Parts: sequence; C-alpha cells; structure tokens
Amino acid sequence: MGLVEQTQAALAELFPEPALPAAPAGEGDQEAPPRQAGVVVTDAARHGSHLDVLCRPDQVVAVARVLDQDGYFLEAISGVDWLDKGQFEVIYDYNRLGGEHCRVTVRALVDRNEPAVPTISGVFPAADWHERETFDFYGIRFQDHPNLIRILLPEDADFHPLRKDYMP
Amino acid sequence: MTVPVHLRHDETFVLNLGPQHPATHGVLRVKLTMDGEYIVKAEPVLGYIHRMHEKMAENGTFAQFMPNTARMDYLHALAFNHGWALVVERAAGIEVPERAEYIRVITVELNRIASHLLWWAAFLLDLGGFTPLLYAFDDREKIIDLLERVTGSRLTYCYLRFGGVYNDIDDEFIAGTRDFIKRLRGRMPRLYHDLVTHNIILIKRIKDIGFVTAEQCRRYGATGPVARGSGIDYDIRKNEPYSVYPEFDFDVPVFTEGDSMARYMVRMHEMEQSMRIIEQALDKLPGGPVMGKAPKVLKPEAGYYYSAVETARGSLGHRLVCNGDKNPYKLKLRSPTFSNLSLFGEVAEGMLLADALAFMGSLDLVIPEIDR
Amino acid sequence: METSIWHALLYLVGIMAFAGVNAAWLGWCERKGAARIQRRIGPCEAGFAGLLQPLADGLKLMSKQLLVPQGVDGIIFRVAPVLAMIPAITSMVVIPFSENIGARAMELSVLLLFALASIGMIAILLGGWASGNKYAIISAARSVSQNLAYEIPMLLTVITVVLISGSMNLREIAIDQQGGFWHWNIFRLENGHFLTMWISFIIFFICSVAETNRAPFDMAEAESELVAGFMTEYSSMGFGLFMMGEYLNIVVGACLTATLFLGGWDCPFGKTPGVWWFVLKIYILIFTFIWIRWTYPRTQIYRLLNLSWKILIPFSLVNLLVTAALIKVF
Amino acid sequence: MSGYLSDIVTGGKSLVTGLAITAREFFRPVVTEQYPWEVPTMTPLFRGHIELIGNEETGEPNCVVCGMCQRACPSVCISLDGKKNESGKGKVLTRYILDFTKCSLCGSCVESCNFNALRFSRDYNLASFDKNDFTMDLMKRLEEQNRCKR
Repeated sequence: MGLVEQTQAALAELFPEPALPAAPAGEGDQEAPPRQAGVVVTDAARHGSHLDVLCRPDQVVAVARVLDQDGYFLEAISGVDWLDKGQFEVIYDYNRLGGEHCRVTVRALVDRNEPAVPTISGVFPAADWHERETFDFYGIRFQDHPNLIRILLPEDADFHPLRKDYMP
Repeated sequence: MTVPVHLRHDETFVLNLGPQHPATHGVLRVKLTMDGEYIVKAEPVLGYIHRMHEKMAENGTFAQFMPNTARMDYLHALAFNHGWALVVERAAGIEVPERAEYIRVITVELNRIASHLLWWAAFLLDLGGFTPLLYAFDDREKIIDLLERVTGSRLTYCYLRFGGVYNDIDDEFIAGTRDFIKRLRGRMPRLYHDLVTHNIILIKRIKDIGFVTAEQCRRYGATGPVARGSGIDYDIRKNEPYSVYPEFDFDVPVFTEGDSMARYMVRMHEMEQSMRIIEQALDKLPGGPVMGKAPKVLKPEAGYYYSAVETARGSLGHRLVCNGDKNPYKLKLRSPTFSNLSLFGEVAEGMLLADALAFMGSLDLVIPEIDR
Repeated sequence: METSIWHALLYLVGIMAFAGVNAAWLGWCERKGAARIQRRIGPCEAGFAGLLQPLADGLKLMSKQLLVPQGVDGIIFRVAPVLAMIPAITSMVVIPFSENIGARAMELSVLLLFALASIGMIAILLGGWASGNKYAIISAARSVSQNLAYEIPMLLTVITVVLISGSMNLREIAIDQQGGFWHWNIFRLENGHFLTMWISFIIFFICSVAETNRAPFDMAEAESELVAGFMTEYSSMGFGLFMMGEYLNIVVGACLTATLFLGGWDCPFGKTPGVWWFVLKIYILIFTFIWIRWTYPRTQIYRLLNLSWKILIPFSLVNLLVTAALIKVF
Repeated sequence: MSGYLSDIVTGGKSLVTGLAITAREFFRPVVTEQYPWEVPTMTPLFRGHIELIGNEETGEPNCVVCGMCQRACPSVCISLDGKKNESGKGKVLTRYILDFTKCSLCGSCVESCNFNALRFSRDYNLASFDKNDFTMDLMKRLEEQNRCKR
C-alpha cells in the first residue's frame, strides 16, 4: 500500500516527536495513556480509515495543506462533545477521489469552554458549509471563517442542540 | 453556453428561488442576486426541512435509528439502510450471511434504478417536458411493486437489519425482476433515448451548460454522478469495495466534458450497469439463511468508525463514535448532495436563470438529505 | 355581404358562441390529448367522458375571489386579462368560415389580424408588469422579445401567400384555392409554387406555435422556472381570461393556417366545399398544437431567439425572393 | 455553413422521431389503474397499522404484557398495561393504545414480539378529519373482529 506509507511520511514531518504506535485510535481511551499528537495506521476494514492523525488545533491548517497537495478531498467535518473530559473534538475525514483508496482521519481536541479552531475553508472550500454546520450544532467557533452563521437551524436559534448538556 | 457578459453590480435585484418553487424538488431556497435574467450571485439557504436526525440517533438505540435512515434520502432509502447497517456491523463485528449480502445488493441496485428513473422524470419536468415523466413512472411503478413484495413498504424502506435482511426473497420476486429488466431494456432505446436524449431541443438545453471541472469537484468534495461527469473515475463500489460488489463485473461510466449533458449520460449508463449487476446477482444467488446471529441489544466497542456507501447521488458516509453503551455516542451523516450543492454558488455565476435550473436539475438534489 | 343590423347581431352572437365554446372545450381536448399521449385517461368523471369538466373548471374559477395584491397597479392589473381576450375574439370577424359564412370580408384582413396579434402581446406585457412580481416581470420581458422575434418570419411567409393569391383579403385567398387539394397553396403545382409554399407552411406553423406562447416556446409561462410567469398573481377569472385568451389564440392561429395554406373551406376532392371541412382542418391543426406541446421540452430564451433570427428569418427571406422570382418568370 | 445546415437537418429529424414516438404512444392502450373502481391487489407483506392477534377459540389476545414492543418502538407510539391474572400466573392485557400519528411502520414491534401477539393489519384507507381517530384502541378493535367473526 504505497499510498498510505507515502501519506504517512508526508504527515510525519509535521509531528517531530515519534507517535505512540501502541494504542490504535479509540481503544479504551480512558485507560491507555493519552496519545501524543501523531500519525497511527489503523485497520481500515474495521474502522474505515487507514490513517488516524491526532493533532493540536493550530496544526489543522498545516495538515489540510499537506493533504491538499497529495490530492485528497475533504469528505466530512464532525464535532464530538466529550462532556466528561470537558473537551470538544473536531474530526476531519479526507479521502482519495479515484485511484487507490486511502482515508485519513484528522482529530483535534479543543477545550470545551472557549472552543476555537482555525478554519480550513481557505484550503478546501467544501469545509465552508461543514464548518458552519459544526458551529451550528456545537458552537465551535472557526476563526476567520468567511461567514460563520448558522446553516441548518433558524437564524434566531440561541442553542447548540448536539451538546450533551443541551436540554430542550 | 454562458454568455460572458459584463454584470453590472449596481442594478441587481434579489430573487428568491424557493422554498416553495416547482424546480427545487423540496424546500431548498436559493437567494439569487440577478441582473436582468443573469445570475450575479447565487447562495443556497438550507434548513427548511431540518429534523436533526443526528440527535435522534444519539437518543435511540442502534436498531431504532434504522427507520430514520430511510427518511433522509427517500429516493434511495435502501442505500442509506445499507450504509447504517454496514457501519454498525463493522463496529459490533457482526457477520452477514452470503445470501443476505446478495439480496442487499439486488434490492439496493433496484432502488438505484428507481431513483435514477425519478431523477430523469423530474429533470425533464424542469426542462418543460411533461410526457417523459409518465413513461418513467410507469417503469418505476414496476420496481416499487417488486420491492413492496419483499420489504413491505414502497418508498421509505426499513428492510435491512444488523446481520442480514428482514425476510427472504421468493421466486415471484426473482421472475418479476427478470421481466422488469427485459421490459426496461426494450423501452430504453425508444422511449428514453430517441424521444429525449437525441432530441435537439434537449441537447441544446443541457449541452455546454454548467461546466464543473475535476478540480472544483475535488475542492468541494462532490462525488457520485456529478464527479463522474467531470472525468473523475470514483465509484465506491469499485474504489472502496464493500459487501459482495467485488464479485460482479460492471464498469463505471465516466464522461469528461463536465457539463449537464455528461452528468445526464452518466446516470443513463448507470441504469444499464445496475441492471447488469442485478442479473449477475440473480444468477449467482446462493442459498442459506438471510439473518446472521446478532445480539438483541448491541453494545459495540468504543472507538471511531466510518463507512462509505455509493448512493445514486454520491458517497454517503457514516462517521460513528461509540463509547461502549447501547446508544451511538455521536453519528455524523455525510450526505452526498450537501457537498454536491455547495459548488452551485460558484458554478451558477453569470448563468441564465433557465440554465441555472437545468444545472440544478443535473445535480439531482434531494433536499431532506441535505438538511438531515 | 350586406351589413344590416340583423346580420351584425347574428354574427356577434355566432362568434361569441364559437369563441366561448372553443375556449372552454379546447381545455378539455388538451387534457384528453395529453392523457392519451401519456397513456392515461384524462378527465372522465364529470359528465360523459368528462365533457362537463370545462363547465366545472369555469364555475370554480368564477366562484374564486379575484385577489388584487397590494402594491399593484390596480387599473392595468384588471385591464390586462381583458386585453388578452379582446384581440383573440375580434380577429374572428375576418376569418372566412365558408362561402357565405364569414362576418366581414375586409380588404386588408391579413393586416388586421397581425395588428390584433400584437395587442395580445401587449396584454401579456401589461399583465406581467402590473403584477409587480419579480417572476412576472422576467416573464413579461421574455414574452415581448419572443413575440417580436416571431412576428417577422410570420409576416414574411404571409407575404409569399399574398403574392401568389394577389390579394390581402382572406376570402379572396380562400376562393383562389378552391377546387381540390391540388389547388391548395401547399400543393399548388402551376409555376412550381409548391416548393416555396412548403417552406412557408412550416415556418408559419412554427411561428404560430411561438406566437401563442405554446409548448417548446412557452418562455412566458414557464412553469418550472417562473412559477406561472405573468399569470402568477392572477386568481379566479383573471387567470381564467388569460387561459381562454391563449386557447382562442390557438384557434385563430389554426384558422389562419387553414385559410392561407390548406384552402379554407375547400373539400380535398373539390366536390363538396363547406364549413365542416374548415372546422375539420382547424381541429386537426389544433391537435398538432397539443401533440407538439406534450412531446418536447422547453427551449431556452437564447435558442428561441437564435432559431428565429438566424434560421427562420433568413429562410423566409430567401423563400420570398424565390416566390417573387417564380411569379416573374412564369 | 455546413454545420448550420447539418444542425437543422439532424435537429429536424430528431423532432420528427419524437413526434412519431408520441403518436405511437397515443394509440396504445391505457396503462393507469382507475383507482376507486379498480382496486390494486395487496402484496402479502403490506404494512397497515399494527393490530393484536387473538387466539382462535377464546378470542383473547395472545399478548402477555411483556412490554417488549413498547421498548422497541423508536417513536414511543405504543402504551399498554395489564393486571395480574386471577389464577396467579402471568398477566392479562387490559389496555393497548397505539398512537398511529407517530408510527413510522418500521416493524420493530412486530419483530420484537416473540409471543405472536402483533401483526400488520391490511386496511389502508385511513383518512379522517380528527387527529384522535388515530390513537387506536387495539383491544376494542380485536373485540369487533371477534364479534363480526362469530
């Protein structure tokens, strides 16, 4: 699988310290020591994605630019609300359009009280709507997004429904 | 053929296309800033049929979300069922018997043909041709009767279960499917191609209209017939094989022009390919049970799971995060039309209103799938 | 054709009846024809085979309230539908139904018909402009450019007919074509006219389809783009009058085509000319209008104008030239 | 010039073939079903709203008030309760209300019931002016069926 190694190498420069190969993504998050930022190869048959990248929020744009050069396209941006750990998580899914298949999942953890992630709509215009939707449901502010307004909920809605502590 | 005209930005007026408009197939609203009949800026406004399926997924168990999947893209509901079943089976590690996989492929491909037929009918209706709609619905009715025999419902199917399908297909279904394929193949050249595809009025109406380049598709994440119309050979059934698709040989129609005519031809050829798949699946249909063993209450292992399925409109992704208990912790539905529509704003600039509608029709939009 | 008061009154009632019946029951024919093409039945509940359906529709339209939306130019809004109806009915005055049935045979009846046709165009423009709805304004602009573009080839083809028959009076044109179908303008064999007449007939027919905003050229009332075009703001009889106006325009178009090219009230074998032949020809032509409408998608405004300016007008000009030359030579 | 003419010729030909096809369709028999007069045949698996199954002799519902269907329903349309059986073992159904306005006919209840007490009914014309007609009391419905069966 030349492509996966090639992408892994391309991404590796962004994370100088070696990634912990031991704990594959999402395996018993609580017990395993929290993973440092890094690239880990995951079993695609089960988890759907070949590479799992955990990075700090400010590296998100750099990762996006690297993947953009390699010809990836942005499939989806999803937010996750880890209420008990007091963190939001933004998951970016990149995939190859045609040719050999390789999906890269980039995850960034952000503090729950003032969630701010730089926008990648400059690199991928597809992110424009996905980020507006994540802001709409979670309240994660994407810095210098062209027009960060609600996309699906009515304009005057003042709540973020997908937060775990949202009581209608 | 968008006439390069200098668009005066001072004398424009804002026209609301939708949310109640015959050409938007549902409640999509596009705010058009127009200069005369030319579109200066188009900005789709979404959310008129938003029901927050993702919160429903978090509140109910895994099995209770299956009926919701059919309410998102009701034209290709079985593919949405298939996507959801696939991601949960991967997460919980459930085996699906061979026969159930084949039945899934047969019913999904039949549903794809029905979806393409309805797209073709609605697209022609947008362009002003009324009669083709009736011919397409005549054929689609045959498919819906077949699927009703097996699944019990006609449009919003809830047929797939984790580990198999709701019930088995019988010989009458198989015979009915073979007759249907023979009938559609007989009608296709005359009623579909001679009456419409080769018609000069239609050709002039959708040829060289709405050019989408491969680079635009990649940057906006457009997949499915929209990408295949612009020369991108990307079909999840081939590139990221799931279920038993590797065992069938079918080819993926790709056109390089990138205009509405190319997307039109991609879908017409796809109907033919789906029929080929169904025939091969019917020939190689194995015996055996249709329902594998699956625990009554699913508690999949905590972790991040993603599954992609090829629906009639593009790649449908389920991003599932589980934390070990019986409800999904987080489910993000990556709907294909959401990304396909996002390039509308950029492509529709400088277009005529009539061309913009022909372009929107060639994108094959289903609004509840965008708004979720 | 003496013009006593009884004669005028008789024809007034006759034409109003003919127009009223046709306006209503053409709707029924259209729905039945469309249904048969689409292999369904069409209206079949109201009365025998749905024949009372137009009455039901008319009653419904009349009983609905005529809404005049706010911010609308009141007078023009109300006048426009009536203005769409008037030219269609008045142009039936000059149409020669048969030898002795024909309200008034004027010298320049062809010219009168085209003057009235442009009033119909103005009605659509006023209707669209007065209702203040953005869709209606776009549709009004479209219908003006369309009708203008298709008036010119129509006139040019009519001139070729007038050149051959020698007079602008519809009755003379019809009389000139009497005696069997080989005398009809289309098949007129002497001095090779049938060549140019075929082209004129086709161009004239296309233009009459475009003139009445029908089928492949229904840019003004494009359901899927402009909601209902200039009729968007009209309800009840306002909408009803526009629809009846459109159907009457089709009848006038069919009568004109029949008179100019198919020999008016002449029987194909030259023996029993009479008004029933004329009515038969009209209804065959009207059926082709319906047939065309339910076969083709709609063109786009550019193709429509290109078709007229780049194809129909050059062809009709050349056609006119050839006819004039043929007359000179033979 | 040649492109101009060939365009007209091919265009004209395609228009004429289009007319020929619709003409042929004009004379072919009608395909549609006239609904109120011809009723379509119902497929065996047709899903009307659910109804209780009574056992043949006594006509009592088979339901043992286990509440599995109530839990399985994604949109909480079923509400049922029962009381202790006099002879002490098991329960007897007293009330079974289905709120059909929220039901999405997914069949989870019928599937989850392993006492063969629920099935899909076969009536489809359920139009009514009043919303409360759709909160159905399936017990009463079972009694009516038994009465008209006798």
